[in-house]
Amino acid sequence: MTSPSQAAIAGSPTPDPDGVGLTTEPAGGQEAVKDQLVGRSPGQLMWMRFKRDRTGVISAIVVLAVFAIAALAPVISWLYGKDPWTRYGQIRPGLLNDNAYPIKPNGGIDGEFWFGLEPVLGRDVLTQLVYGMRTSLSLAVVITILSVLLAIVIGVAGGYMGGKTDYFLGRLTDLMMSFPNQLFFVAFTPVIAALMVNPQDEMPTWLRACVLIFVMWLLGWMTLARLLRGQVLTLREREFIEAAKVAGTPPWRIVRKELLPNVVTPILVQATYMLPNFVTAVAGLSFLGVGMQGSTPDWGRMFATGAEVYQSDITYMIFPGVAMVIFIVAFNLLGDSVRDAFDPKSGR
Amino acid sequence: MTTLTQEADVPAPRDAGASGAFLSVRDLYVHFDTEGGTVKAVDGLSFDLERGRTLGIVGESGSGKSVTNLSILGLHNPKKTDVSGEILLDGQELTSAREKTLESLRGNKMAMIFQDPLTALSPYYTVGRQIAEPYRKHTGASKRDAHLRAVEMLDKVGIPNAKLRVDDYPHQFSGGMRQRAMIAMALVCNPDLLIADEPTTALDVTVQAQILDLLKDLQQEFGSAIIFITHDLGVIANVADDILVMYGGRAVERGTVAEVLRSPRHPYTWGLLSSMPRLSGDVNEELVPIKGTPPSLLAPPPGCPFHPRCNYVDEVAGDKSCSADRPVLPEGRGAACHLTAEQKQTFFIEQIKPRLG
Amino acid sequence: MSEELTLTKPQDDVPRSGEPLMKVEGLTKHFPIMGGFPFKRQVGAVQAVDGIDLSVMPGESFGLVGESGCGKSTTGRLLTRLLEPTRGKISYRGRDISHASRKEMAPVRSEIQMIFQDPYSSLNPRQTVGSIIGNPMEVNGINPPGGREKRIREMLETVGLNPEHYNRFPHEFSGGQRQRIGVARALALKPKLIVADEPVSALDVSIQAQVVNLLQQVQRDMGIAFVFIAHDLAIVRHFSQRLAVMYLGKIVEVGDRDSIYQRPRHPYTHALLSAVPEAKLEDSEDEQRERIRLAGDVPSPINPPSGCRFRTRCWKAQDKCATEEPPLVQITGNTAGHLTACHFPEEGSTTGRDEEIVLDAALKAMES
Amino acid sequence: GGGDAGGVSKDDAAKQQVKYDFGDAAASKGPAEPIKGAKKGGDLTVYARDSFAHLDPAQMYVSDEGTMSTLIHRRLTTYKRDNAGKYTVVGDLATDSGTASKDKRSWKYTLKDGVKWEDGTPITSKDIRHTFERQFAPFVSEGPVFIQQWLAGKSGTGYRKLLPDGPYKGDHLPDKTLETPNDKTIVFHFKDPQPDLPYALGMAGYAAVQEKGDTKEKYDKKPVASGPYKIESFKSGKSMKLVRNTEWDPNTDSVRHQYPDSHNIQFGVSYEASTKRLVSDSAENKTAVSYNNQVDASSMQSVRSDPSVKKRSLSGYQPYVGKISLNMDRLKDKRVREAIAYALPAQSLLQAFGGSGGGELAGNYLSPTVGGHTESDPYGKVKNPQGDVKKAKRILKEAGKTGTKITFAYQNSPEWSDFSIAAKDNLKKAGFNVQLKDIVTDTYYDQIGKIKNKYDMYHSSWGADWPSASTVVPPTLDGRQVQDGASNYSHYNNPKMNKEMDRISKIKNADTASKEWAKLADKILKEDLPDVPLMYYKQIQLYGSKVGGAVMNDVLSSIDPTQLYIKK
Amino acid sequence: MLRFLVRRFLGAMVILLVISAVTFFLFYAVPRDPAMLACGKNCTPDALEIIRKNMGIDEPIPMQYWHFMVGIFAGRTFAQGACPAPCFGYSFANSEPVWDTILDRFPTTVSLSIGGAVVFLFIGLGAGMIAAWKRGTMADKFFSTISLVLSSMQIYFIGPLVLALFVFNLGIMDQPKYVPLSEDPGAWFMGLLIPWLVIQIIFTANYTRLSRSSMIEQLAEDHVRTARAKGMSARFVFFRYAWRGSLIPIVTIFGVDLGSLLGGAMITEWTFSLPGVGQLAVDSVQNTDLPMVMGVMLFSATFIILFNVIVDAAYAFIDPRVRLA
Ligand SMILES: Nc1ncnc2c1ncn2[C@@H]1O[C@H](COP(=O)(O)OP(=O)(O)OP(=O)(O)O)[C@@H](O)[C@H]1O
Ligand SMILES: Nc1ncnc2c1ncn2[C@@H]1O[C@H](COP(=O)(O)OP(=O)(O)OP(=O)(O)O)[C@@H](O)[C@H]1O
Ligand SMILES: [Mg+2]
Ligand SMILES: [Mg+2]
Repeated sequence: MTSPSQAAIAGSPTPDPDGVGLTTEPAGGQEAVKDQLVGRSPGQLMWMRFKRDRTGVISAIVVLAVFAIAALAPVISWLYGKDPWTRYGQIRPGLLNDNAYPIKPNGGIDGEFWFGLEPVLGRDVLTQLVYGMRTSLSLAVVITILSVLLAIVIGVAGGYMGGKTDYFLGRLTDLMMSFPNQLFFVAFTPVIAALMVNPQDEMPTWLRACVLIFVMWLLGWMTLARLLRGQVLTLREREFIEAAKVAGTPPWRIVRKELLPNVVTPILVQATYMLPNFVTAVAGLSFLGVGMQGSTPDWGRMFATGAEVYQSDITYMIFPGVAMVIFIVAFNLLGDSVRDAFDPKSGR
Repeated sequence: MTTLTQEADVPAPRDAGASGAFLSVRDLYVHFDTEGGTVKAVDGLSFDLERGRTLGIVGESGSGKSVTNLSILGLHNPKKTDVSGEILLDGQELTSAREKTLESLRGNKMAMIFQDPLTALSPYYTVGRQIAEPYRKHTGASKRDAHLRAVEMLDKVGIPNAKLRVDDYPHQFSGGMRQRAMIAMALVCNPDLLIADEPTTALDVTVQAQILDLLKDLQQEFGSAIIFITHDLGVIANVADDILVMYGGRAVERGTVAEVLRSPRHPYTWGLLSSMPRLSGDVNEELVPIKGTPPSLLAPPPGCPFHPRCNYVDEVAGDKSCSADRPVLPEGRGAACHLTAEQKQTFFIEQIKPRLG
Repeated sequence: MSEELTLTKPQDDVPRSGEPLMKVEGLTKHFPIMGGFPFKRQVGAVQAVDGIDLSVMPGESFGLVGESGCGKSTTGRLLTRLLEPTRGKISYRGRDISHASRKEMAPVRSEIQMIFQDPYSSLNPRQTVGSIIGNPMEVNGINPPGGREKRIREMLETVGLNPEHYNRFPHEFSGGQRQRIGVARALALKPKLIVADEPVSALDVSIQAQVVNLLQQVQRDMGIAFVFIAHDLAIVRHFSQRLAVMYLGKIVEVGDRDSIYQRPRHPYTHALLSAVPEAKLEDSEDEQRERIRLAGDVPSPINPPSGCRFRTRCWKAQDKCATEEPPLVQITGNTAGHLTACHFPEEGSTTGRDEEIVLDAALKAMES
Repeated sequence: GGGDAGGVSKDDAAKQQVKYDFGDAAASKGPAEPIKGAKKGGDLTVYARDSFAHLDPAQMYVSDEGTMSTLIHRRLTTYKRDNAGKYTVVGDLATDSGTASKDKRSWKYTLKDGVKWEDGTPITSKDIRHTFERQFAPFVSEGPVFIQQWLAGKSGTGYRKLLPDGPYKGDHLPDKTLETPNDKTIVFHFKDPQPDLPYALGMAGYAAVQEKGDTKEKYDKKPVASGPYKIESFKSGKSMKLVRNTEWDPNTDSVRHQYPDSHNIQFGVSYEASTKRLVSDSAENKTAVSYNNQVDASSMQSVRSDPSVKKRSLSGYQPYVGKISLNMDRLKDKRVREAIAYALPAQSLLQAFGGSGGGELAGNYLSPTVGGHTESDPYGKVKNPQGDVKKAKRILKEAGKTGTKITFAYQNSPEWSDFSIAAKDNLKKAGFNVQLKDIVTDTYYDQIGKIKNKYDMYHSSWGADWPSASTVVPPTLDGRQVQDGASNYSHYNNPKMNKEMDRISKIKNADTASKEWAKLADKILKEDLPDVPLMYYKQIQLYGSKVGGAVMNDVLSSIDPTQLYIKK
Repeated sequence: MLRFLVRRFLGAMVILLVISAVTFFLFYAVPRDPAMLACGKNCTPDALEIIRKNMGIDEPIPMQYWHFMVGIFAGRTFAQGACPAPCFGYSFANSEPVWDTILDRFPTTVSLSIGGAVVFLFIGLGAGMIAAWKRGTMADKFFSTISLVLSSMQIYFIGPLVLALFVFNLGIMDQPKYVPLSEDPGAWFMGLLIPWLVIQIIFTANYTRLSRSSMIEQLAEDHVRTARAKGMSARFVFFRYAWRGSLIPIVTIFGVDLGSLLGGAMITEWTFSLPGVGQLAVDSVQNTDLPMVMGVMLFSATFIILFNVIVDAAYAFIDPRVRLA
């Protein structure tokens, strides 16, 4: 006769006394909600809690802003009148000095080039950054989505089927986790790239992106898969799954209708932690020279360039660096807030 | 024990300290600040308890039983909890006591047994060590002596092979044994007050019976005052001398076991009794549930907290209204209800008693 | 269990035929324990249920009691075929469903339903009440006249909920109300048999009666047979006409309500009954109840005692108990259908005896 | 390029153009002229980007190996730089730079007295003979092949047939090819006149190998030293420690000194890193230097704008010419090649290499360090360093080849990556469909060196092995040299020009030959355009403030390690 | 315990086998001939043949793999000489024995990681515990904010910043470099100071966050409340009861971090040009140096697996409920 813990959660809806009419929300809204017959789903409740969290909202805005900037890169570039490809410094005299560094102080920041110029090639930093973020973020988003999908498949399959399947998938996960991932990326990104394209041809940007995505994806899903497996394992023991089985529900339908909706939460939380990790990992690869190449603007490669020129032109590194820190901080805060909104008990 | 005045519906204003009770709780309020608002978990509770007696507290989930007892021990997080009122233990005020004072009392003069022995014992240390710790702290005993004491206590609560089992970890114990270990831990310093918060709810009936008997026997030996919290009136009948019935953060009825079980005076107590099937009852008699659901402590019903579920609201005569006026629980034997003593008597005899068989 | 088991004293006028609705013979469930070295393999088994026989008549309520871990839920889940039996036969209306696949089960699926213990975990928090109740109908292709929604609303009304709450989510209901939703879900398929696994033990005392009453009403009105699993003996007594007492994967005693509660023969049943706390004062007019205090807990089902499984905690145990497993039979002096598995049965009475039986070491020490 | 802070002026280059004389016995006599203020002692820290892949002289060809090799390996001849910066070829192990027969087909060398291996045994003509014979062994694959080819009288890899297993299976070169009449004397007999032999013998690849200590493949890890230093430890990719070789006698060596107690080489220090360290001149960087790590392009700025750093820098031309080789097998239409030549932005390349500190715009194939260099600029690469996209576009259009797909392969170093971006930009504007193909640095030359490579254009740079155009024009433009791994990267093969080369190589007067080579090179550039010259490489080197004796050795194109000392 | 170790050992063998196979075969999938690369300018078919033979790549690829694996356990003989077990062969790029090279590089990586790890673990845990202890106060907010921002930094960003500041602008510190501890402890310390600092900035912040949140989680546990109910002081409860439980997630992450750091801290070593295993890995990948890549890959994986095992064993020490069987 233990009272289930849920009953003790403060703020959890309390039924009203007449035993038939029900209230949904604690204090305050009681009257208003009373005649509202469509209930609030856990998702809506979470959303309401999230909206109350100021840090969460602010960081969400920052994150969205970053995504918006990335998505609107062409528009920004058009408004600002520069593009990330033109070698302004090389073509126009007076911008770069004899050593191919910006003549103006602070990396050539001026009214025209707001964030300055890239040494040597003389490209515009602002548009580079904006387009670079676009590249890196889209890579990270795709990797996150793919990893999440694979993690769902593997985690849910392992957790739900159990037995041999689970054992096999569990070992597969262990195996993948034992791969030294950075080394793996560095070693195999070029290898896979070499396999994919005729050695004479330039590797198209999209293909390079695909290779990067593929390699990161290969080693990106395990944590979430483990987490989901655990979740599914406990969910599987929950009685509503048994109830569905008693009703003769086919397994596929159980997975779809009963399990998956209940793991949306951990997936969402985990994804908000995964995405910034992928951004930094992709950037790390670019830093080591196996990321995007050529004239494709890339956030991570700006660090590689920055690390070359920092002694003479530290300004160049500052913008991508600070943007990265802001982005990651905002994303982590967002992740925390999302987690708190889903699970108010976890608290801080 | 609570001093029982005969059928006194009108509270006799008394000085708390003067009652001479070992534990005296006066006008206790415990409020929690939460996201959703203030949870009024305990809302003006008073009771007394004397040495050697057992007070049973019953009430449904969320009625504030645990919160009351945690505030006696001073275990609430002071940042998020607002405790007011008076708690006198052997004449010592506890609500305003310093943390250091409380520390020296906890486990020493007052001890607690928790409901779920699995989570309440630390998985990381041996049972013996966990029992010995408070003993060393409060008596200054040496490590060896404390260890011996732990063995002695385990033996006393009926752990076979106590000498060996003292070095086991809680997970190596069965549920019943864990609860015994909890009891040993609580009693290791011979506390004057023992609070048992649903100590048997997680256990099987056969084990529950063992534990209840054990507690009774131990009380005889140690002479402690016991507060025994439970949902189960059957258990109360078994162990307690006095009963306090709580509802929605308030005490609604109190009296000795015999009084409350034989002639309950509050509609909630009636409901409890008549909704419980009995081993010896008539099987063809329908159970009579209490309608509705427990109240929200965020927005408790005004007036009598039980009124939305009460069948007798309309019977209240005069200008008193169940939904507006808060009924007072008299000192001693009594119930917090607007019904008159006669009404209660009549309703109980005519409507309730027959069902109880 | 054998045919001789019939209800001695039909309590109510539920129509019943001579054929049992569900019949179980030698039902066994062993959960494998994996381990070993260096490769994992089966090294043992949890003998959760070990060869039980029982039958459930149409419309009757059959109780199943026992201590925690004795295999009640496992039995329940075997009956609903959530688990596949290791051995033994389960037949439903004469059809062997012991190893039926999901597809083969399809026709009887809707007739055997289950109500669960935990009202919080038995409802999918992400589905509305409507879909929780409607899903089983959808899966089983049940299209009642007037549409599913109408049926669902009816069901909600039947279990005492507001039909308007069709679109609400479970977390918006209290425990008792959730349990009602669970009942509605089971009822929506118009089942013939409901296995209720401790349907009220997670509920508050004041709410328990609401649900018990609801179930009782449903049972009577719809003529649904119940297998009612509980460890609260008083509730079982209230609810079931017939019951079985389980101990460590075996049925030790089965019989109708009066036989078991008034004239139990198995020492374990005695111990169980004597342990139930009663909200009645001892010095009441009733005769003194006996007091038996067993020692320790139920032994591990991985390694159950030989012979009679209760012998390790039994005050009457002798050598024979260790070697010979007592069969479940009708002992002389018992009414028909009252079967007991004991070599040295007790006299049939629950009133106090001359000497209390206290096996618990600590209690003994303190009281002597 | 604008303000020229640390760059080398044309005058320096002119100085370098002076033909290196062959020194006589007096010039070859040790000890070397002491350096003013130099003292013995101290440990020198040396930064190097690349680890030495080989320590076996026979496998040495890369310039940084060559630099280090002067400390440990001695050869028959070597280059001596006097304090005025004039270079002479002198005898190293040999008493002089060699005595040739009239027809320059036979060369005779005599070993100095007192030259010893690190184990104290004397160096004999047997060792020298062994040194050359083992060059034919199959495991020797990296070093220079001039002398082997001369001895065999064959070009390409045909020389290996002369002694297929090297000396290891008992076969030896016949006396009519290589003769060792006594312990001190060695005579080379060639099929053709070889006036350049003393230069060739000065290469690291022909340094002496001890016959007794020859462990074949393993010699590459543990060679026997003959120079002033010997190897104490060598950890590939990580570090190398050179300590004094006590058996080396300064009186036998007219070039080398032995001032520091040790040279501690740290590998894996990138140009950026070594530059940053040396610029900082903190603690141990004060006594640090790098033989070959030059100031990286991105640090050019900070080095050249800081006088205190500039003071510790040396600069000079490198013998290399950076050019874009056009694959003649694939780009058969000269107009297409012309369009490319006009379109390429030489300025971008210069900037990628750090501006005027890193190089100088090139108009033709011969660098200012090579005899016969002229200022010709047929495709306006100097006059119009941004590239003439309009003209290129027009030419391409006239040829009807607008939209031609061309693959540009480049080494994925920062500099070439940067240039590739600019080049692609211009070429695209000119109407090409450009495919960029990056190739990892280490395998770059192997990849483009394949005849069957599928790239249309790729950069290549070639430096003279000695300051004669004869080591530039034939290796890179002789069509008969086209084979896998050969340096005629554009696969240019014009029989008319091949014949010209044969003619000029027979000219015995070096000055005349230089002029002829230059004329021929310009002619090829104008008429056939197999490569587009873009840049003459220059470099800046830094050294710590406590390092003395730092001079740029133009032959090694690095700081001369034998002259360094630690200031007290 | 022994059983646990043996079982884990077998598991690790299988994992390493798979990793080696994947690495090996993927590598050969690339149309790049290491012999061609090594053969150099004066290459002839004969020479190529010899090089192939020397490299051991004249056999069919599965055979090569087989010999490679056998070599690890039984040793092999190459043209360069005998190679006792564990033999990973000789580098294609410079003919050095792979195993010796790795061992030679390893002290750098060990110094870098252990030195960093010790400090970030202790400072991180300390700061996290202080924050948890003072939860909700200014100190907590301060620590939390700082650690959030710092943990969002990347080595490739602050590495150069720190260098620019301390080495080039202020000139108060030396360029990072590795001097063996045995040679000159002072130089060893000074040389690694900046890399440690940078690793620590990032990791410490992470551990602060982790230890804070797991402490807070533990403090809400029932058994912690029991301990308080026994009258144990808040400090005692905090440091004994809550702390013990909070170790589990920390040990888990620490194992992962240390395992991968020891297997080669690539970006860090790259940023500071320290010749450790990580840099060796990057180099050998660029050089198409298969034996070296194989060696480093297996070496790193071994560390990751080893630390997994250590973490699991540590669980058993921390939590008696976890038994190793
Ligand atoms: N720390 C807390 N913060 C907010 N609300 C709390 C807290 N502790 C308890 N409550 C609320 O106070 C009320 C009383 O809780 P309490 O634990 O005393 O009930 P109880 O009578 O012991 O119930 P049960 O029988 O379920 O143990 C509940 O509504 C609970 O949600
Ligand atoms: N899936 C399973 N795998 C292994 N063992 C199991 C499994 N399910 C149940 N058991 C074991 O089988 C035995 C019987 O369990 P069961 O749940 O049937 O007991 P119960 O009588 O319902 O107990 P309770 O009253 O606690 O619900 C227990 O020892 C349990 O640990
Ligand atoms: Mg409670
Ligand atoms: Mg159960």
